[in-house]
Parts: sequence; structure tokens; C-alpha cells
Amino acid sequence: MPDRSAPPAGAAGQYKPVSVLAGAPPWLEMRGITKVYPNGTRALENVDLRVAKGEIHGLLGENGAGKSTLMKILSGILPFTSGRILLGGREVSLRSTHDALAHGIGMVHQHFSLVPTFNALDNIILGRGASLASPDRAAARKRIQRLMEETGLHAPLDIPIEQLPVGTQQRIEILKTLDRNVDLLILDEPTAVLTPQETDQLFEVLNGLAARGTTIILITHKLREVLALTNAVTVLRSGRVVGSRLTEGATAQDLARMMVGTERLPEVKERRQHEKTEPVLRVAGLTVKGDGGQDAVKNVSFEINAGEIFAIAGVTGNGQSELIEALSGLRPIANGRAYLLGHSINGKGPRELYRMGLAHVPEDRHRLGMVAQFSVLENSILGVHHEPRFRRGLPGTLHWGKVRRYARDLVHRFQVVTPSLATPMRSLSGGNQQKLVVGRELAKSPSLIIAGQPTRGLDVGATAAIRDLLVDIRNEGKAVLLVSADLDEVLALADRVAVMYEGEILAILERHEFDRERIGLLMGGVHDGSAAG
Amino acid sequence: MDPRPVEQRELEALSRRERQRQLRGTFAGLAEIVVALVIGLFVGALVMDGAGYDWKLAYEGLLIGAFGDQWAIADTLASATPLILTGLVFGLSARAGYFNIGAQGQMIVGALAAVAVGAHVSAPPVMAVTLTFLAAALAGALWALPAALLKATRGVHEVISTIMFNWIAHYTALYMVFNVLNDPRSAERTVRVLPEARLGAIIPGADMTAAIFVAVGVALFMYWLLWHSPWGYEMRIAGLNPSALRYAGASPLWSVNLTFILAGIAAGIAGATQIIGRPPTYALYGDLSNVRNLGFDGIAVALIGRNHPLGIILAAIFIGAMGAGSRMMQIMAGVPLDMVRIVHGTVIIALAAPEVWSLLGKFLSRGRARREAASTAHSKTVQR
Amino acid sequence: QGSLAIVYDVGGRGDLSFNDMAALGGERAVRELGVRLTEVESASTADFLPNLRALARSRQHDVIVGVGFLIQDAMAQVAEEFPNQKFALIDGFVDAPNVMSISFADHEGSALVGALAAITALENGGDTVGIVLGIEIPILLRFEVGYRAGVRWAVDRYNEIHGTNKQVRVLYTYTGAFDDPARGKTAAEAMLGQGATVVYQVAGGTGLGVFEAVESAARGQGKVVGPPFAIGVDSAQDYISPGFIAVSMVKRVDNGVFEAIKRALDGTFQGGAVTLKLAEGGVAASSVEMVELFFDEAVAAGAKTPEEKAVAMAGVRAAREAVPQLAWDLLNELDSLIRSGEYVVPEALDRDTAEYWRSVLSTY
Amino acid sequence: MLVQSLILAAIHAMVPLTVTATGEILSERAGVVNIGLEGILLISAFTAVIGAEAGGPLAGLMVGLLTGALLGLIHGIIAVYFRGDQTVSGVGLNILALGVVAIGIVDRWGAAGFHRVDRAFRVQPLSTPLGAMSPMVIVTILLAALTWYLLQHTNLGLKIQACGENPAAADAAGVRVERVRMFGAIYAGALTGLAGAYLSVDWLATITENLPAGRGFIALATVVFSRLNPWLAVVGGLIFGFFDALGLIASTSQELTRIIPYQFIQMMPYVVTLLVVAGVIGRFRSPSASGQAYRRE
Ligand SMILES: Nc1ncnc2c1ncn2[C@@H]1O[C@H](COP(=O)(O)OP(=O)(O)OP(=O)(O)O)[C@@H](O)[C@H]1O
Ligand SMILES: Nc1ncnc2c1ncn2[C@@H]1O[C@H](COP(=O)(O)OP(=O)(O)OP(=O)(O)O)[C@@H](O)[C@H]1O
Ligand SMILES: [Mg+2]
Ligand SMILES: [Mg+2]
Repeated sequence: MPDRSAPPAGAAGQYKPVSVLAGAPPWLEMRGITKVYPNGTRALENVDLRVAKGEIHGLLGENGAGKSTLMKILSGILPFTSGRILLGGREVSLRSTHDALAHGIGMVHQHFSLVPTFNALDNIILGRGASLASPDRAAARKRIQRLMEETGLHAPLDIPIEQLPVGTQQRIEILKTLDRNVDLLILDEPTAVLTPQETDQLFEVLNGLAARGTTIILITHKLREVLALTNAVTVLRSGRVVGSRLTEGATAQDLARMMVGTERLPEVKERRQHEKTEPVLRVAGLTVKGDGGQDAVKNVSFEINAGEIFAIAGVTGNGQSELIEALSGLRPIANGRAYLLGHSINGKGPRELYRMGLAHVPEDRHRLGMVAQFSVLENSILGVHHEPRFRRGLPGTLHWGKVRRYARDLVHRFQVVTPSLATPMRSLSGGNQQKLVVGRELAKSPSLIIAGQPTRGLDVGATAAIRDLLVDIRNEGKAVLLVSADLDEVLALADRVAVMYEGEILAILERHEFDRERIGLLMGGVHDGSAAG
Repeated sequence: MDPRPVEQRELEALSRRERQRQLRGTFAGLAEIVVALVIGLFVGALVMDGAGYDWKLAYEGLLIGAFGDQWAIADTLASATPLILTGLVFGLSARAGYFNIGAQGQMIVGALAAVAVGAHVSAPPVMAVTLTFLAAALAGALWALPAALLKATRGVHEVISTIMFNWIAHYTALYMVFNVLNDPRSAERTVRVLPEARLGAIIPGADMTAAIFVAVGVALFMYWLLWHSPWGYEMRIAGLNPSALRYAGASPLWSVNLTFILAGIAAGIAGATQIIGRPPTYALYGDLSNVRNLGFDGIAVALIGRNHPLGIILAAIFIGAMGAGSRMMQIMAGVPLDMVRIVHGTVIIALAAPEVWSLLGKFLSRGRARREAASTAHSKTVQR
Repeated sequence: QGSLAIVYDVGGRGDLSFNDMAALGGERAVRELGVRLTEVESASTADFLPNLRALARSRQHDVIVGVGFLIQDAMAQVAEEFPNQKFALIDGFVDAPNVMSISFADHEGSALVGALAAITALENGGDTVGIVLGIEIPILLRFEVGYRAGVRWAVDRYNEIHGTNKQVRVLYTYTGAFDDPARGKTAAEAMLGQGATVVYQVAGGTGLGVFEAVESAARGQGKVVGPPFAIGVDSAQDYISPGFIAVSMVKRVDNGVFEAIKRALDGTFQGGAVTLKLAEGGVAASSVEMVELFFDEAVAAGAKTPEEKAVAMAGVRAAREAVPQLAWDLLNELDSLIRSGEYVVPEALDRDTAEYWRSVLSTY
Repeated sequence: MLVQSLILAAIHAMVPLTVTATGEILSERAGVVNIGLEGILLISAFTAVIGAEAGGPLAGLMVGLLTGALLGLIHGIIAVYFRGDQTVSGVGLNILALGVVAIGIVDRWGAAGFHRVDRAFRVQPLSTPLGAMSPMVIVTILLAALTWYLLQHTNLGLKIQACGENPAAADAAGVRVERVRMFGAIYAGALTGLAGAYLSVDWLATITENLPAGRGFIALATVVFSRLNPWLAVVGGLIFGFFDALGLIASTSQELTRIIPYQFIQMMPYVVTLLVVAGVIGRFRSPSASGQAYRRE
């Protein structure tokens, strides 16, 4: 068990832990793991994984490759069809998370496993202590506060999770697992919603833990992170191990090749030059209330022109969500005005806004953008289902034939990989779900598309496809409002960037002014004088 | 980007396969129901045997009473008629995400309205029947509306409001039957609806009237609504993912109202069928005994029918058959009505857990999966 | 040789009321006449018609008895469809040659127990009696008004005897249910709370709560026998709460059923209305013998033990002894007045008539 | 006198509603919804009488409690392990109960429809300044307190709530979701069984074919009323019991029924409950995963 009283890491470099591939003895062994889901999906096929004590091991693969499945098996959440798991040379039986935790295995999940109505403290102490005893919140609070100091991951402990931004939730998820003092720490895409600074801090913590003997398995789509942190990687593709290799000496291209089987990393499409055109969206002095009634967006003004991608960068939870909800008619505007193609959108609902030329890829696609139990077919007309073009003669009857043609066209055009149109949306991989949602919105041929976190959690291929789509419609002369916490994405796509901090726009930068460090600082609320121009 | 472009033809082949899988799902659903039935009947047989009844004779009676001749079939359908409608009330609401157990009250109010209009408004036969149904539907809808509004504006959970409205309807009806709509010559019930407003038996000697067509028509309408209209599409979104409803441009307020109103209409019509579509009385009894429990039985019907309008028709016929069959169970085998309830309850409980059977199936196929996995692993080593 | 079918009302067997009494008659016919008995319960009023038809269609039953006035419309229809089938209707009237309509003078029996109730109250220094009823339907009005009439007659008679000017108030409530003892208990408690000495229950299963309320109240005062007292209905219910039920208004539906099958077998069956009044033994105040008869049958059937019978009968007798002698005397006096026709008990079968009698008979 | 009997009647009417609702509150918090409460009340009321006649009132209460626990267990197995439809199972239970008890009464006591519980076998009341009061009133308060404490002040309470809100999260935190949910289902069954026993061997000293007469559904409404807080279930039970008794008591007053027909007076508990919920209780979100089966794969 790692000793937390030791000074935090920093000098991690001097204890370079070794990988099995470099000759270290394996501590964790997964042998011949096969997993068949009840619906018949063969998610894993005879997968082997070997990790040494104190190693930081990367697990890579496209969406749906089986990474989460493998790790859920290791953390006791999922039963597996066949195979063996050995820990320290002895076979272990992991029939539940309870077992796994007892063996010192803890996991930070990709989709947060927090109870939304509990506060952070209760989420952290959940499942611990004697059933009939009172929860010792005071002791836990002290412990967590020390942990927060050590790791630099801060979160409010007394606010219900559902009122917290996703970034904070992610930090709590990590704290919760760290607090268990596990020997094997599994992290499934932990950085998807963290700021660059937070990511760096987390990595420092992970290095420190590894240095003290904690074994870490990290799932991520961000190759930069893999290269920076891991000792070795294992790559999965379609449920099988493609291979394992030491990170040392590998390049991003090498890893990408292992993942997708192609040589080149996909690049963002060429952007066409436009003449300066009329503004499509004009926002003047907009104020929007958050869920708690506070001003989440404070007196914000900007314009977006046709043929432009206007990005809003910022740490999640700084008012971006409220801003796009207000602009897409899902949240009332408290003050100020917004105009779409010159017409006020104040007080308009989503349907009216759609008629005025707005499309919206919501941040939270599971909650807003789709109905998971509906088929691909049914999801393809969400929001346009009331249109006469999908009607039959008999008043009000949906013409499923027409819908089918429309959906087939969408699937084809946006290369959604689905077994069929009748497949329930929830059975699609996240990337393909997102492609359908983006495609559906683009097919509205909008004047303005609002895209919230359009590539969050997607693999390299899907991410590139969606980014291409966004550039395409920009090139067609449409306006795009992109909200993304991924700074790389913002830098790659945007014509202009506005940085939001605590509900205000601190600066709007032109493309030639883009500078990673400066934007990173602005995201942290550090306002340098030079941005004012 | 996925290297494989989606082939149109491939997609269609896959769609076909998906449809086949769905069809297989439907069959599996039917099989589940059959298995549940068998279990329920088996338990019933055990109990009857233990209590000293001749269960074979009883089941023979059940079958004869339910389907033995044209009268039996007609009586089965007559019993099914109101159940289709009250089943739709629960089923439609459940599809839209509401636990609406207000069918009983809405039906009572519908029955009252049917009496009020059917007994007092004289019109040519078809008109009179139509008017009566309309009045009942309107009454049912109006009775359902407060629950919807309370839900939408005050956040009052429909379970509590519909239970309360059921009882309020019950007492209101007790009052109305005895004080307002009472038949002075036969004070145990209301006045009878005028002959023009009555639906006569289709097969002489059995209870079935044209009301069955009305009930099936309403069920088909609900089916059309849910799966072939944009409003039903929105209702289903509301049931599955209410947050997506606003995103899709629909109004949650409108959706909840529409759902409750349509459910109320079905319930109101159910009330009317018991008044104008059920010989010989064509009136509401003072103890409300001709609409008793139909609302609650509708919940069972909807659940057995998996909240699908067409499933509800079948389920209502099933429950109707149990009712009609119980007659001959009593007459032929002397089995008391309460025994039928045991069979009935057991069947429903058995229906609750389809996974028992799939679990059983899985247990049987697990061995197969193991062997398969082992053999693929083996072949792989060989390839190496 | 001989077959009898009974179609019960929606309450079915176990309603403590006319269904059970009809069953009793059927069982007696099985025993004494050796007939075969087919019983059919109805889950809903809508089942009456198909139930009757199914029985009639089988052409196996000498007589088909329908229990309860709600079955009236269905029986009228089936009697017309099957003119050769004999029917009997309890508590209703169908004008057809093949239907024997048997009704009972519930009001007369209720008047008897009303008289007993009033005097029991007065002799115990009380001035209030109660009646708890089920759902407000015409037949219950007949019980209520009969009871009031008995109270009124007895109070007048009492004042005449003693030269006083006493009054007895009748509390009444319709509980809206025939199967909810809790409502019966609360309603009775409300009456006891207002000083009622005797409470008459005409509420089927709901009435069990009335017995419970009365017994609890009495036991709460350390008594092992009333007052307060309850009064049973339809069958000799005295045994249900021995010591606390003064008497029951017995309605001999069993005799009606027995009579119907007997006449059908010996060829004297005739359509038309038969009213079994007090004079014909159709209704009566329960006697110790009647209660004993019940126990004898129950013991014979193995449902009760002789010891249980002994204990219960002791309670029943004790209750009767605790009822003032004057109450019994006046009950008997009224009984003979009604039999002789000197006193005609008012009858109400609709709301307006009932309301009229309520105000006329009200002693307050 | 009248006021006393009103208060006593209200308190006694509160017991079955509150005890049943309290159990169901814990169960719904854990994610298992049981609409078969009416059926459990009825069956346990029946078995409790058998228990009481064999071993005295305490045995009766225990048998009722155990019967309820067993039925809760069956419902729990269907809901938790077989991932069945909880509503269907509950509805089935309600129908089954009507048959079982009607036949059971005939079978056991030879008389159709009802059986009265002898003095010797029923729970003896306590004498209080208000009058004779059932000791179960105290038990009710204790159970509400116990349930509240369990939910709010123990680790188990946290687990229960997590299983109702987000079983996947509970699972990930090492909570054995199935066990916790089974506990909830059995707890609800047991308390409902105890309430059923109260009906038959205490409050009404009678068993009939339909003894609860809808109280299981009113208890379900009380659960919603309580917003899953056991103390509010006490309040809800009292309000309902009070107006129910008041309605019956008031409808014995001829002066009043001349002005307001008794049917409308007796409607009072329902109207008042509705008004209270609409006016005071208001919006309430039940646990997100309540009523839904949890499956891991
Ligand atoms: N509950 C489930 N039921 C059926 N199939 C599933 C289930 N969960 C995952 N799968 C399938 O298993 C495969 C592997 O999924 P998994 O979640 O492990 O992928 P992943 O590598 O974590 O992807 P991502 O990068 O998107 O997180 C996919 O093909 C998926 O369709
Ligand atoms: N019930 C299910 N049936 C079939 N496949 C499923 C099911 N649930 C999930 N999956 C599959 O599981 C995989 C991972 O699903 P998960 O719920 O972990 O998140 P996701 O949002 O799809 O992943 P991501 O957004 O990271 O790509 C998806 O590829 C999906 O195909
Ligand atoms: Mg994953
Ligand atoms: Mg019965």
C-alpha cells in the first residue's frame, strides 16, 4: 500500500519503474480473457495483459475495441466468459467490485459512477464502514482534504454531484478511487474533461503513486498523454490484442498505426478563405441564470460570421453549457438579446429556432441528443419529426418509408456504422452515435450550428470525421459555434476563440493570435493586458 | 474514419436480419406468455387438487366457458371490451412515462356521463350512440385533466392524484346515482338510457355488442398514434427520455396533457361501453357494481400486453376468457370463483419474470459458449 | 333427482348476508330433498346475464335462484328467453309466469329490533341508538326506515307506560361500502361517542367493524357483556360477538330458496310475487334456538367444536339477559301487532319516501 | 367524548398506512417498488390470525411480519435476481391474495367470508388518557424512527439510497446492490405484513376476504406524500386517518348531511390529501432508478 505520508511526487523520474516488456516480473496477469455479452456481442477474444508492479500501462484502441470491457472485468463489475486473472502469481476470483476492492483494485470509470443526489463526501464514503454504524464524515472529510492538498485535485465536498460541472465530477471520481488506497488503479479516460493544467497535475500524482509501487492502467485516446506518462502500452482492436510495446522510443504515429492500422494520423481538412460576411449570430449583453439561480453567463457579447468557426474555450463549468442552452432555446435568457440572422431569438423555443436556421449538437448526447432505446431510424428525425416532408396523406401520419430513405441517406452520408436502421441507438458505439447526431443536425442545413463538446470521448478516427464535418460546413459558408474543453481541438478548428471564465468572456482572439499558453492562462482566469485588443 | 464505407445493400440485408431478430423477439414474448400461462395453470391445478376439486374438469370448463361455442366466445369478447379500454389507459400512459392508475375514476365518470346523455338526449339511433360515447369520452378526459395539470404545474405525482381522484369519482357517483340520475321505479340504479342509445347484442343470447368494435377501434387508434404519428413519437420520447423532449422541440406540458386526455377518453368510453353496450340493464347500479374493478383489471391487462395496444387487445381477451371461463369452471366443476383468482394471479406473477426463462436458457447455453470459446482459442493456437 | 342452481350477488359467498343465507337454504335442500346444488358467483353485475343464461341453456336445473335485487333485469331477460325454465328471484320482482319473486319484509324485522334498541337505551339511561349501513341502495332504506319506526313506536309506548316524555335519537350513516370493517368500526365508534347504547348494522362485511367497535367499547369499561350492544342482520349473527350482540334481524332467505326448489319438485311452483313477511316467518328477531341451529350445523360440518359452541352460547344468553326485560316485552308486543296487522310498518324504497319518514318518525 | 373518539380513530387508522408506507419508503429508496402492498396486507392479515390463534397475539404479529417478509422476498427475487417487471409482480400479488385468502378462510374456519378473532388472541390495548389505544401505535412511531435513522444515519442508509439513485455507481463503489435491494424488498414486505397483522389481530379483530379494502393503495399514496421520509409518512397517515374518521363521524350528523350530502363529506380525506400534496408537498422526484431492474451486462 502506498505511503501517503511521504512527500508528494515531483522527483518521480528517478524511480523509473520497469515494465514486463523490459524484463520486470509480471504482477498482474490477465490470461485468455473472452467476453461475450448477453446479446451475443463478442467484446473480447482471448485477451492477454501483463503488467508489472509499479508500472503505468496504457490501454489503447478505437471506440468499441473492448478497453472498458476488459477493465470492468478486472474491477469486478463484469463477469467474463472465460479466462483467468492472476495477481502476484495467484489466481483471484473477482466476482464483484467488492472482491476487487478487497484485492486492492480500484477503477475510475469512463461514465462517472457517482450518485447524483449525494455530495462528494457521501459518494466517497459510500460502501465503506459497518452497515449499521454511522458514517464517520468528519474523519473522511479530514482525509479527503489532505488528499486534495496532496494531489491538487480540488472539489467542493458538500454540494450534490448533479449540481457540479463534469470536470469537478471527474476530479471527485478520481479522489474517490484514490481514497481507497488501491494497489492497482485503473483510469478509464480520466482526462477527457480536465483542463491541461489539471491533467498535468493528475499525471504528476500518478507518477508519484507509481513511484511508491501503485500499479496504474490508463485508458486514453490522447496519444500525447500516452507518450508522456506510460511505461508501456497494449493496443486492442475489435476485442483482440494487436500488440504491446514499450513507450520509450515510440512516436504518436507508431501508436496510431497500431490502433487503426493506418500509417498516417488524420489531419484536419483545409479551410477555405472567405470574404468577411454578415454576422449570423449576434449576442448582446447576454445574461443567463444557472440551475442554482446564480448568473452563470454574465453580460456576454459577441458575433459569429458566416463561414466562420467561433470557438468558446474554457474549463467546463464556466458558463459554456448555460450559454449554448440559452442560445438553443432550452434555457431562458435572463437579460440581453441575441439575434439569429437579424431576428431576435429571445423567448423562442427549440422548434422555432430550428425554423430560423439553427442546429444544435448538444454537449450531453445521452441526455438530450438522442433516445437511447429508439432505433437509429427513429433517432434520425428527432427534432424534425413534425415536418410535413415526413408525413403521409392521412393527416398526421408519419411516412416511415420516407423516414427510412432519409435515415439511410444520413447513415450513408455521415458513415455511421450500424448493423441496421432498426438497431437501438444505445447499441451503437459512442462515436457512431455522435456521428448520427452531428449528421442529423447538419442535414437540417442550418445557418448556424452550435456544437457542444462534439468529440468528447471519441477515438481518433471518429474525432477526425466529426472535425472534418464541421470544417466542411464552415467552408460552405455556414457559421459554427463550437464549445470544447479540448484545447487542441479549439486550436485546430477555430477561426476565432473566445475564452470564458466564470461566465464572462475574457478575450476573443483571432487565429493569428492563437497561443496555447496564453489561452491556457486565460482559461485559468489569468487576464493579461495584451489580450484586450 | 471507419475504413469500411457503408454499403447500401449490406445495410438492407442487415435491416432484414434485425427485423428477423425482432420477429424472434416477438415470438419469444409469446412463448414467455405461454410458459407463464402453463405455470399459472399448473399451480392452479395443484391448489385445486389439494382442495379436492377435479382440476381437469375445471379446466375443461374454463375452456368451454371461454371458447366452447359462439355464445361463449361472444361473452369472452364482451368481458374483454371494457378491459381493452382500461388497459389502454394504463398502457398509453406508461408508454409516455406516467403511472396513471386513474382509469377506475375516469371510467366511473364516463359511465355517469353516458347515463346522463344516453337517457336524456333523444336522437336517431346512430347519433344517440355517438353522442353518448362522445359525452363519456369528454367526461373521462375532463376527469383526467386535473391530474395532468397538477403534475405539470404543481409537480404532484400522478400515483397520488389518480388514486385520490378515483375515490372522489367513486363518492361522486354514489351521490349522482342515488340523488340525480336515479330511476324512481327501480331505485337501485340510474335511469336506463333510451333505446336509441343502446347497442344491441350481435349474437342473440350473448352479451357482445358493437362496443367491442369501438374498443378495438380505440386500440388501433392508439397504435396508430403511438407508432405512426408525430404526437405519439413525442409521447414515447417523454416516456423514455423526458430531457430529449424539449430538445426535440416538443412541449412537455402539451405532451402530459395529451397523454392524460387520451387516456381519459379511453377510460370514459370504457365506462360508456358498460352502460350502453352491455345488455340488459343499460344503467349504472347504485353500488357501481357494473364498473367495479375494471380500472384495476386494466392495469393487469396493460402489463400482460406489454403496454402495446395490440398486446392489450390480446391480453384483454385473455382476461375476458378467464372471466367467461370461470363461469363454467363453477358450473361444471363446482370450483369457486376465488380459485380462478389464484390461477389468474399466479399467471400474472409468472409473467413478471421472463428472465427466469432466459436465465434458464442461458444456463443451458453457457456450456455451449464455454466450449465455443475454448475451441476458438484452440484453433488460434493451432494457427500460430 | 332434482337440481338447484343459485346465482349469487356480486358480494358472493361470505357476505354474512343474503348470499350466505341463500347458500344455507341450498345446503338444506341438498340435505333434506337430496337435490344437486350448483353455485355460481358473479364477479360483476355484468356477469348476471351470462351466468343465468349458461345455467338455463344447460336445461339441467329444476329451478335457478338469483340472489339480490340487482339481478332483476338479467332475470327478466332470461326468463323471457327460456320460458320453460323455472326461476326464483330473491329480493326483487320480475313479472313473468316462470319467475317466483320472493321478497322479505325487512322493514318489519327492522322495526322489531328498533323497538328493542330504543328500550334498551332508555332503560340504561341512554337516549341514542344508531344504525350503520352500507351503500345507499333502496333495500337499505327499507331497513333504516323500519328501524326508525320501531324506535318511534317503542318510545311512544314507553312514554305511555311510564307517563314520561322521553325521546330517543337515531344516528344513521351510510358508509359507502359493504366490505370495509374499518369504516364500520369508525362509524360505530362515532355513534358510541355520541352516546349510542345500541347500534344496528346493515352493512355486510362492514358490519363486522360495528361489532368490533361495540365489543371494544364495552370491554374498555371492563364489561364482559353489553350494553352497549350491537344488533346483527340477515342471519343469526349473535354468535359473532357473544355477549355484545343483543339480537339479530334474521331474514330467512334460506327459507325462500328452500321453498322455491321444494315447490318446483312437488309441482306447486307458481310465478308471481311472494312476500315473506313477519307473519310468514320471512323475517324475525333471532332466537337462541336459531343461533344454536347455526352452531349445530357448524359443528356437524366440523367448522366449530362443541366447546366453542358452549362458550359462545353462554355469551349469547348472557347478552339476552342483559337486555332489559321491557325491551323484550315490547319487541314481542310489536311482533304480534305487526302479525295481526294492527301496526303497519312504513316502507321506503326510494330517497324521497325515506326522507319523508325520517322527518315524520324523528322524535327529536 | 366525540373528539376523543375522533383522535383515537385517526391514530388507529394511521397505523396500517404509516407502517406499510414506512417499509415501502425504504424499499423504494433502494430501488424496488412494490404495488402489491394491498395483497401482502391481506395475506398477512390472514396468516396472522392463524398465528395468533396458535400462539397468542404476539405470535400473530410475528407470523404476519414473517408472511410479509416472505412475500417481499418473492417479490424481491423477481425484481432483483430475475430482473422482472416489478409492477406486474405486484399486480399479480394483489389478485392472488384475493383468491388465497377467500379460500383460506373457508378452509381454515369452515365459514365463507370472514372469521372473528377471539378476545384471547388479539392484541390487548393500552389504557391511555384518551382511551384504549393499541400498543402498535407506539411501534409505528418506533418503526418510523428506526427507518429514518437507518436511512439518514447509517452506512447502510447511504448504500440503500445509492442503490435507488444509481445502482451502477453503488456497484462501482463496492456495494452489493442485489443484497441491498433484497433487504429493501424484504423490509417493505415485513412491515406491510406487520400492518396486515395489525388489521386482523388488533384493530379490527377480524379477517375478511378483502380486509384492507384499498388501504394498500392509500399507503402507496402515502409513500408519495411522504417524499420518502418516514416522518412525513406518519403525518400523511395521520392526515388521512383524521379526515377519514372525521368524514364518517360527521356523516352521522343529520344537520350536516342535510346541507352537504354524506358522500361529499366522506370524500374529505381524498380531497384534503390532494390539496395538501398540491399545496405543500409539491414537486417530488423519486429515486431515478427506483422500479428499474439493475443489470450489469
Ligand atoms: N453492455 C453491453 N452489451 C453488449 N455489448 C456491449 C456492452 N458493452 C459493450 N459492448 C460491446 O463491447 C465492445 C467493446 O466495448 P467497450 O466499451 O469495451 O469499448 P471501449 O474500447 O471501451 O470503447 P470506448 O473507447 O468507446 O470507450 C463494443 O463492441 C460494444 O458494442
Ligand atoms: N445495451 C447495449 N447493447 C449493446 N451494446 C452496448 C450496450 N450498451 C453499451 N453498448 C456498447 O458499449 C460501448 C461502450 O459503451 P459505453 O456505455 O461504455 O459508452 P459510449 O458512450 O458508447 O462510449 P464512448 O462515448 O466512450 O465511445 C459502445 O460501443 C456501445 O456499442
Ligand atoms: Mg470505454
Ligand atoms: Mg367470496
